Amino acid sequence: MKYVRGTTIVLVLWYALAWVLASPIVPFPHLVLVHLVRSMGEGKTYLHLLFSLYRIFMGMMLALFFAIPTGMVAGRFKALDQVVSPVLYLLYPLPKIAFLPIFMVLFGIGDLSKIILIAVIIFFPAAVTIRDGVKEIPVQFLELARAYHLKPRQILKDILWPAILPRIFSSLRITVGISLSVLFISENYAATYGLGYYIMNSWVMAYYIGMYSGIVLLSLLGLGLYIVIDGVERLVVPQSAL
Amino acid sequence: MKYVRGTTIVLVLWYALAWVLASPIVPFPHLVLVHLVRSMGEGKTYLHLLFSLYRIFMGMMLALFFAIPTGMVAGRFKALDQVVSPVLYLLYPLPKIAFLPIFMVLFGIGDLSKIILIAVIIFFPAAVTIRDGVKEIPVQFLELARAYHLKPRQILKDILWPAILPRIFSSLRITVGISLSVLFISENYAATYGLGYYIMNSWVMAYYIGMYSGIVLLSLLGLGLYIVIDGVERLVVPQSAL
Amino acid sequence: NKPKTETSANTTIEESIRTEPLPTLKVGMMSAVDSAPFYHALQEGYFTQEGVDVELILFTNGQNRQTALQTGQVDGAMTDLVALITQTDSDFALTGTLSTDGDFPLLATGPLDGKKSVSAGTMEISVTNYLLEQYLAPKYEIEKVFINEIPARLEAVVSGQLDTGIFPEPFASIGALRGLEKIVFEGIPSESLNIIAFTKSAIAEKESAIRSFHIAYGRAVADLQRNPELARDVLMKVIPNLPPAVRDTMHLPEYHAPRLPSDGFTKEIIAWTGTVTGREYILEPSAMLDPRFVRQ
Amino acid sequence: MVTISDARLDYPRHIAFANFTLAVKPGEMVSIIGKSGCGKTSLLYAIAGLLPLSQGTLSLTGGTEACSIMFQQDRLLPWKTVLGNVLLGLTKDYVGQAEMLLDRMGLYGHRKKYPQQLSGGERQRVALVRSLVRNPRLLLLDEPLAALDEQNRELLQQEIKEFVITKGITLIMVTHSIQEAIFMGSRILVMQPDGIRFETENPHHGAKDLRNRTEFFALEKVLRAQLGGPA
Amino acid sequence: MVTISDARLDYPRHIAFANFTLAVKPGEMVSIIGKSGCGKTSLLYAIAGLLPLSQGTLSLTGGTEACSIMFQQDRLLPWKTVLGNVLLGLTKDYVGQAEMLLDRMGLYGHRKKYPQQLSGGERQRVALVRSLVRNPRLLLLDEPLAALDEQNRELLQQEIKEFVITKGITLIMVTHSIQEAIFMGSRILVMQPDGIRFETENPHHGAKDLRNRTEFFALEKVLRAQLGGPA
Ligand SMILES: Nc1ncnc2c1ncn2[C@@H]1O[C@H](COP(=O)(O)OP(=O)(O)OP(=O)(O)O)[C@@H](O)[C@H]1O
Ligand SMILES: Nc1ncnc2c1ncn2[C@@H]1O[C@H](COP(=O)(O)OP(=O)(O)OP(=O)(O)O)[C@@H](O)[C@H]1O
Ligand SMILES: [Mg+2]
Ligand SMILES: [Mg+2]
Repeated sequence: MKYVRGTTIVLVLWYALAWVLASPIVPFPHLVLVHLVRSMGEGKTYLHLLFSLYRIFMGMMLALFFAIPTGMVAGRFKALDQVVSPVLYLLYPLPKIAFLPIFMVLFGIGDLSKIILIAVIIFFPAAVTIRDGVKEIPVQFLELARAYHLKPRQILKDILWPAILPRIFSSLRITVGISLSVLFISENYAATYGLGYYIMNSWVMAYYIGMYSGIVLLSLLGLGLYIVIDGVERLVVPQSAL
Repeated sequence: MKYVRGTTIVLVLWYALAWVLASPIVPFPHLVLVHLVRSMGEGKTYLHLLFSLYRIFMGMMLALFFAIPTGMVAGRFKALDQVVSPVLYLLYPLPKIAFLPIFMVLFGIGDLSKIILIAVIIFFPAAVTIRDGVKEIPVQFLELARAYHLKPRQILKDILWPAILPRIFSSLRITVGISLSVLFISENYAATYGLGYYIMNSWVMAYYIGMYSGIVLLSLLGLGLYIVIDGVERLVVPQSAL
Repeated sequence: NKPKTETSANTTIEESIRTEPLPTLKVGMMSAVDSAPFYHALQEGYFTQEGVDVELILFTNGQNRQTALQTGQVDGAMTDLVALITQTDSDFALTGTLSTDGDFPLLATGPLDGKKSVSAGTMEISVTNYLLEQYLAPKYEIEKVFINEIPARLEAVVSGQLDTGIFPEPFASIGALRGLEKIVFEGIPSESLNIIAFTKSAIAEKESAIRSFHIAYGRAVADLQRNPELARDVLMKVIPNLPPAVRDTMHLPEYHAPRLPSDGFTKEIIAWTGTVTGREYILEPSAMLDPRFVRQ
Repeated sequence: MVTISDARLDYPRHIAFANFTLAVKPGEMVSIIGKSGCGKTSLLYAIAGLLPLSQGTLSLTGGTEACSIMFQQDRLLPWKTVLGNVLLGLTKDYVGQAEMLLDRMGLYGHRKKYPQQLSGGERQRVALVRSLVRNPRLLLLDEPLAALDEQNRELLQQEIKEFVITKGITLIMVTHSIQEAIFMGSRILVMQPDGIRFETENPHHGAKDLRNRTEFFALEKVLRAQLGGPA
Repeated sequence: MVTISDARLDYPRHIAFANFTLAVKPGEMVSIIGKSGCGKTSLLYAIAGLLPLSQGTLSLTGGTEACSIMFQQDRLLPWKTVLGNVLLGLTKDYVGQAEMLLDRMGLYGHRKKYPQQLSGGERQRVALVRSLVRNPRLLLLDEPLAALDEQNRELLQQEIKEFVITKGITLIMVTHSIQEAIFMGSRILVMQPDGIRFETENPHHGAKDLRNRTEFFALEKVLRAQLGGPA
């Protein structure tokens, strides 16, 4: 229901923009929807969707696999933070696209390099969010852990992890958005499937109706991922509802 | 001191990568530093730095100016969140680069469109972080505000704002990184100054030493901004040190 | 056709007197050898002498240039036939007025002879895709890999992930500095694929300025034909970050006096573009080319 | 001042209290005692308008605006100093009264500290001052002195009593100390989850030597018996 | 069991306590009373190894591993149920004892709730169970029953006393209730920021009818006098 309302608002804004600009660079929504519905009949459309979904999912998993421990270690141990944070700060601002050649040389031009590129892009915001989250854990709980002689594994499982779980979901939400919106970078080479590829290719052809229907798909893919993430959060953070 | 250590680690990694790849795409750090030091003699280098700093600063201010109220409203008022969040979720994944045409039509190809592009890119992660932060404010404090009949302005000033201040700094850190690393998108058209322009320009000519010295500057600019942000945070979140 | 001396004399005299500024023209350029005559004309003051105040904007990214053109941020830009065709089909009223001269060698780690199948990097919706077929189709089976960003394409060839790739000059010469072999196919394509296109509104509102623009171009080409070194000099000057070694190794095209592709060639490209994009273009060359400015 | 009739308050899967009827006249001082978990805090929440009743009616002269609650947990804002916490939502005009009250509670020297730098009892006193300083017409106190030593406790009972009587404030106070309930309350309730178990006026409430009177000990015995065995 | 000599603990710009010397024998039960802010909590922190002494020495038989502290604030983890909180850091083997203790404290029915769903006194009892269930050799309790009604309080004093004596646990307990201090302590200290003001053995500690003995009231009077005027 609320998503219907949100979609309506976006459509209204879109119509307004299309009407104001009166230019083919912003086609009217109904034209795009017609095109989209027609293209849903083709198997190719689903391949674009699936390829992108696969790359994003793998990229996010890979990024979190490294970002969660990095952020936790940096947030928890001051001495290590003194080393980790400056490195994060120095590497975060690098324009990842400029490193495309390196990724290609190291990981080839196949899916692996695309996934790693996505992972590298979202690793940094995820690691910073998680580090900041760990730093905000109330000192009372950390004292409690010390007082009850929890082993590092238990501190992780019983204190740190549940305390930052909401942050991890928050950073998931941030990274989903980022990784979808940078798909075009990673699907810009040696790709024949993927929404990023489809969008850029349509753009190169100045085929704005096609480009916008790709964008709508991307947007819906994002919305779907967000609904999943919000749902999983409600499941695994039980106390949040109390 | 800790930044020296961080820089050393990055340099070591860089040397290792350069040595492993043995390719001009990763020049040795000392070559880049020599080039960099030489270019520091030219006024142009400072212009690149200043232009980028200006665009980033304005873009971030603009983004936060909208993201903070949006995130606060969405996090605080469930009814409004039902409208705001779906819109955020739908628009966040859009590849902002694909909207370059719209930005150009609306805001030209000058600094305004570059700043707005940066602002739009970082608006979404900032708004989502702040919204999630407001949602995590302990319900006790909100009850307290109700019990003591605080006016909306006071709730904002005395409860919400200080409670999410650490989150705002967290989102500042995220957005600084993002906006620096996407500078190349916005400074990729009709620019003659700016680190993003300089890096891309060197890149398209495969002029890697130049590109890397631009990247080093970008990285140092980022580090500088991070040091400022961390410092300001220590100042304005006094209780964090207790 | 006014005599040149008269025109230049008039402008210099008038400039000091009149307060009304010259009509302006913003034209997008690319870091390609095509741009030499334009920058030469600018440098020599030919544009102002012919009565137009030209601003050349150098783009590093073809897509951004195309977008600037679509949104009217520039009056015209250096583009190519394939882009012109797709744009015209998508309701972007553009008009090609002037063929420019570019050069697109292949780069390869070694000789391609003896190979049956060749993997080659190019961009999908692009003249380079067409050229690649023209160069290689007769002798090889081509396995195309689309890598839009040129430096990325270069690394794919250098690192051996691709047998070859197509690169515009002067970038091809930069790649050659990396130890790659530059392969030039003389006589292909039969006519130029690159073209200057103006927006319909620019054509309508700034016709005389555009005419002056072409005349100045013609004068610059004449200079370059007489002395090709001038082209190398101006390219070295205006394209940022060109390695000095490239100056003498880059393969310059033969610069032609203002001209346009023939209808036959244009139709061939229209048909070819259709096969790549999978769309049907019902276009007449006259719908997108305007020969008025190149007619002597 | 407060009229509650046949009130019930439910949590999901739990009834906090039911069957609760009470009318408090202006200027009255009502002490509530009852076993842990019998719904005292929930009752104060309902009166303060922080939780809606599931059933029954509740009305307040002057509305919830007129009332001020001191929570069982101190809920001091970590980003404000002691004085800042006390003045939460108030104008500068209250600084004088805030400092006076802090002084009377032995906290003047701590007024610039942050809550994290205080002991448990100090925090509780700050929260108490915060609820007093705004001169409410109805004051709700939830075990306000539980974290204090006995000497401080008796002293502060006296301070609160004086403050409340001087300002004409109506008081509803939850406590676990029977003696405190007698000393503070002009009326004393023994609460149970299913309503008021026992209710008595305290005629000697105003007496100076209350703590040493035999009526005091008699009442204590009665209340202790009414409280019954442990939950 | 615990030996503290000439200990001092400083916060930035504040001395929590100084000049503190104490030796506790195994099995002893030490009650500590003292004014709010006199450094009791800080002392327990130091013994538990959570804060370093600024001066003096402190040694514990068995190290801090052997000790378990119950904090003044409950510090229940909001993401764990009551049972989960109690079993924090323990293996499944402790479930039986945990449930038994929860039952004895009247919390068995609440064991699957989250802390946010409990009343103040219930939360405090959960925190108490959490500190007991791990059978420490040294148990540190910081006002463990402050949020409880008097009946529950006396009952739980009895429960804790039995538990501690049966298991041979050494107890150091901070309380504000003089009666509680006498009932629980085999030794009673009156603490001041600058050291121990008064110290006494409690020879009748083991007596069944302790609460009704005249010695009880005599001792109460002495301690009350020693506590002195309010801070
Ligand atoms: N972090 C801190 N920084 C500065 N001063 C502190 C800090 N923590 C406590 N204090 C001060 O140290 C003194 C002793 O505190 P402590 O918590 O030990 O008192 P306490 O005896 O437990 O009091 P209560 O009975 O009120 O709980 C108090 O006056 C308090 O203000
Ligand atoms: N959010 C909640 N959800 C479910 N049950 C709750 C919730 N809050 C409180 N309860 C239950 O309601 C009952 C009454 O709680 P309340 O806090 O009013 O008790 P109380 O009388 O103040 O107790 P105490 O003296 O221990 O503070 C308790 O048994 C408690 O477990
Ligand atoms: Mg309560
Ligand atoms: Mg204490």
